[in-house]
Amino acid sequence: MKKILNNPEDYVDEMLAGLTAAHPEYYRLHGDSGRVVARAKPGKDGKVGIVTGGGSGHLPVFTGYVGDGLLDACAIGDVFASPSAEQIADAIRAADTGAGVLRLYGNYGGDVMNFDMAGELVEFDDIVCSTVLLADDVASAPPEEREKRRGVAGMVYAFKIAGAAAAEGRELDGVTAVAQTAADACRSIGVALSPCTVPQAGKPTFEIAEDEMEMGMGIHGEPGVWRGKLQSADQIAGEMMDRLLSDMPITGDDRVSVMVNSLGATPPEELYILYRTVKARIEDAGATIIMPLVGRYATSMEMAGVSFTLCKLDDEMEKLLLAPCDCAFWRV
Amino acid sequence: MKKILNNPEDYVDEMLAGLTAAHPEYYRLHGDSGRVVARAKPGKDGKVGIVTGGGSGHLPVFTGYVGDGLLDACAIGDVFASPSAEQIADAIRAADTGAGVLRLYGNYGGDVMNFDMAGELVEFDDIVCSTVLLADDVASAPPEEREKRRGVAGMVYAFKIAGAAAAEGRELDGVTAVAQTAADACRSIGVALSPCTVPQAGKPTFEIAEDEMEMGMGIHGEPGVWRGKLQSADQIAGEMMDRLLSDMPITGDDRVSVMVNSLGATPPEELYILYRTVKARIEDAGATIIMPLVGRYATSMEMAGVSFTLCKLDDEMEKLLLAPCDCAFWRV
Amino acid sequence: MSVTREMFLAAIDRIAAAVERDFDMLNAADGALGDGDLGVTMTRGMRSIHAMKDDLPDDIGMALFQCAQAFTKSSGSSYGTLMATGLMSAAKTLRGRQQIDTASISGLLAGARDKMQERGKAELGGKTVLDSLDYVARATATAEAEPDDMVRAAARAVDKALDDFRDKPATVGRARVYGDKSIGLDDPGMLAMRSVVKAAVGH
Amino acid sequence: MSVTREMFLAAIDRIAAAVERDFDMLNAADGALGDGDLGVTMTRGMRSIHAMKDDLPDDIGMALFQCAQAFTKSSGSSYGTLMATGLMSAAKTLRGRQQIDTASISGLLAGARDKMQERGKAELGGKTVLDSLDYVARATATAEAEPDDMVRAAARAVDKALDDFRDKPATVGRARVYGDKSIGLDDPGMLAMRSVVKAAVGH
Ligand SMILES: Nc1ncnc2c1ncn2[C@@H]1O[C@H](COP(=O)(O)OP(=O)(O)O)[C@@H](O)[C@H]1O
Ligand SMILES: Nc1ncnc2c1ncn2[C@@H]1O[C@H](COP(=O)(O)OP(=O)(O)O)[C@@H](O)[C@H]1O
Ligand SMILES: [Mg+2]
Ligand SMILES: [Mg+2]
Ligand SMILES: [Mg+2]
Ligand SMILES: [Mg+2]
Repeated sequence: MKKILNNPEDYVDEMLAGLTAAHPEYYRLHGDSGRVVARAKPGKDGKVGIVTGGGSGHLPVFTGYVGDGLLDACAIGDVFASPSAEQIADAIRAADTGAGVLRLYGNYGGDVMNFDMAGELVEFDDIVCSTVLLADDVASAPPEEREKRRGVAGMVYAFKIAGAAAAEGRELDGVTAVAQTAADACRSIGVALSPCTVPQAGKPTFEIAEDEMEMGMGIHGEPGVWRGKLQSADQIAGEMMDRLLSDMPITGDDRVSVMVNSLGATPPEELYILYRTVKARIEDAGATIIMPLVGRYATSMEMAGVSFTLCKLDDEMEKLLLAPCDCAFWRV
Repeated sequence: MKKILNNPEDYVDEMLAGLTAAHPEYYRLHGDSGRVVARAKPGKDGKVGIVTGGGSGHLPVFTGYVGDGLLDACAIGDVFASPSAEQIADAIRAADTGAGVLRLYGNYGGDVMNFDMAGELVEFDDIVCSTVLLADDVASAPPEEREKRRGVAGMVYAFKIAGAAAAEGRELDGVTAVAQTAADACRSIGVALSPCTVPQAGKPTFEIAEDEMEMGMGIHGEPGVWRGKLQSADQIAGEMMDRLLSDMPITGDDRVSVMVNSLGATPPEELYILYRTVKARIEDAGATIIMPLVGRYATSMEMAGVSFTLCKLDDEMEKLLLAPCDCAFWRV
Repeated sequence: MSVTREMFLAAIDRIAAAVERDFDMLNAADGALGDGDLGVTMTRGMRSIHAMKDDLPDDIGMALFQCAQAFTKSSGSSYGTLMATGLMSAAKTLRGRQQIDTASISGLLAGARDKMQERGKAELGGKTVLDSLDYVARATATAEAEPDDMVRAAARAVDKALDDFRDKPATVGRARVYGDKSIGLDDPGMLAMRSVVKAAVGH
Repeated sequence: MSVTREMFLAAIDRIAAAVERDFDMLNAADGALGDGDLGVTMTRGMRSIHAMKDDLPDDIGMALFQCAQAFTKSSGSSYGTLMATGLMSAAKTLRGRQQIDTASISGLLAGARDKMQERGKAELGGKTVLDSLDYVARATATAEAEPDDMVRAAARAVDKALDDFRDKPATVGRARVYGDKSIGLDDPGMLAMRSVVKAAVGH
């Protein structure tokens, strides 16, 4: 795939310059690292702060979800690389209004180290931090090693639900608890059709034949569960739902939200073709679908492929999921 | 590019099935052709109806913009092919509440014939129709042949402005007049990096080398003004702005909206990199930017590339552009 | 001499068979200068006409009107809409008749040509189906009202139209963007009209 | 015997030079099992340390603390964060000192190893930089407090760590997903630690 860019070194900084220039009502750069985005209108004093971060190249994740009823600040690194501990610490400082800050992010080794270290750095600022990790990718480790799983699109549900809880004025413990509940309620799986190119690397993240797909591949091209001939939409959706439902069965009383997410290049037309099967499978189980999300919520630049995320809701999460939120990429 | 689909013959029908299943609060299928989408909550009696239509494969265009403060109904054909006159007639019938219907669509020969014939068909239903054609692609014909230009992303501005005027309760003449003003105020240009595949054709719409781009190419792969080596983001944005501004100069008093639109595969990261130059060029002219639109507003499935659209606003259009609207793909 | 219902229905059979036979040829010709669906458009339209053949009313005007609808219903492609427009024009003139006076055929074709020209807002001489129709209308006008002469004249006319325009550039429809690249290539719509006319006259 | 400020600053020069020299090698090694940025991480960190070299405080603990910050500021990659963590641990112990007693070096390395292990939540024996540090800490512990012995011991240790783990699979970090494909490949972090240690001891 071809990319429209200038100097690859400037990809992230120029992207952030354009993002903040296009949406000054939502986003502002904070601090001097140039890699911390905070809400243009900060949450009011006493509101628990929510911070995320990770590599660039996943818009709307991470930066895009900074907004009302969502996140307060975000630190982002180079494409697919963790931000530095100092940058994360700046994001935490930007998000803190005195009520403490939840660190809500995906389970990647480098990110975990830096968020932990950032927490130690802001101890000197007397900021209390909590942590909730997303580990929703069922293809990245078996159920018995759930804590090793990577965090993918499920984080969007966690952002939304935790963000609504913080906006309601809950305290850090309460926001953290419901964020953890949401993280635990999400299961995701992805399928990749074609790679993307990390600007600084200049070459595709992986190679795959013109007639092949890879089931369970990670959003950075991490190897999946099998690679083979490209199947039909109904077959692909069927297997993805099988894998999600065997990891987290649903029954007649369940209320679930489901995300059918494009990794980037795959158009909405194809997401809707897939959604037919997703809806049928959930309703066959007798469960009720709440606010299905079909679109581009967590991407890998121009990668072709899709991910499904199931989020099993309780009454509290459902209320928070349906609560208003507002950022440049998503409004409820 | 690879596609996720079942039988190519079913691509459009399955897409519409998924779309209406995912967003029943916005969209419903009307009539028995299966290719007419109408608002789930029709406009109230006496509201002027607005109908569009064209080929599939451009989501959110056309179907996606059926909604509150936007369109009332839409007829869509196979991918990149006009809907039939009968289907358009059905859409007009669905949109009519007695106050007449504006046909607002892009300037393509097949579409024009069918919208004209549909108008004759609904004369038997005593429905009064007016027509406004989008012809905003500056690369598709010189200024002296403006009426021959193709309609592209500029139609999103026309949908929004005409939709707001109809929602205000204006009569058919008034809605038609402001829609025409909006259509005349838009200039667009596109650049293509890689093609898309029409499911039923099964092969890419055009061929282009791994290091090439084509300036001015149409959204269906219509030949552009030049093809050459892929340039830098700043060069590409600069030339696109040159071409738009030479066709429609702007000055210090002007208030313009600008759309930086991905044709599909090109990620938002790259749109924001481009937006830096777009904003600089407009502000260098001393003009003011109103509600910049950066994202995927009018696409060609998995095609890689971008289009810019300039819409020069008067007070009335600005008010209508900023008025509320609501559909599954866009909310103001 | 006149065309009876039986002759009309037989012509439908022949045209339907001809477009099935030419399905790939028409798609390929349209693929070279457009979106490659002309074979699909013609077979879809003729299949639905063929399917309702026996239920077509005796009023040949009404029958042609239903044939026109078959095209507007089955396709949004330009050629389907143009066919429908032409059929509609003949339908209006023949409303109430049970058969078609052969002497009126040239005028019916000219009328169809004119309505299709309005519909498509294109000039004659633009290398389109309009030129094929124009040639046939003129040829059948000058030919004696002798069926056999008309048959030969019509068949010659569609071929001559293709020969005369082959080396001109396309100026209309999707083919227009190909400009000079279209020189030497037959216009798909003219090819489709050749299939229709030759099958209609049983040539 | 002890490491003076001058010796410390000289070591910075040597390490900075070594990582520039090994820039491509480290990127390539990390490219094979990760995201290919390890050379970038090391040069970025060492360049900014080298740039502030002359302004480093006499308090060697404070100096090491600033070196740690140079890594946290310049990179978010795991290795930079681990380096910072290790330097921070040594910085705490040495706070207030003007020089480093060579006899304490093994303990400082062991302390760094343990803090880095907490940071990375990885086990020893996982084929990571931790194992290199572990080898060096043990080797320098048993070596007499004779500088030359320690130099040789440290240099041998980083090589031995690479040899002992080369044919084990990676279990930690990005390399983990390569599983058995990583057998036979050196862990990039262990290679980086070899560059650092050998340059530090001037071997
Ligand atoms: N505006 C027009 N006026 C007259 N004939 C036209 C016009 N547009 C197309 N045609 C004829 O129709 C043919 C193409 O038909 P078709 O394949 O159905 O078009 P499309 O698929 O592009 O809608 C052309 O070869 C030409 O003969
Ligand atoms: N959790 C961990 N614990 C210990 N060492 C680690 C850990 N993660 C990575 N490493 C070391 O860091 C090296 C990779 O560093 P680096 O390239 O900076 O990682 P990344 O770019 O993936 O963040 C590995 O070769 C390994 O030696
Ligand atoms: Mg065609
Ligand atoms: Mg067509
Ligand atoms: Mg690395
Ligand atoms: Mg890295």
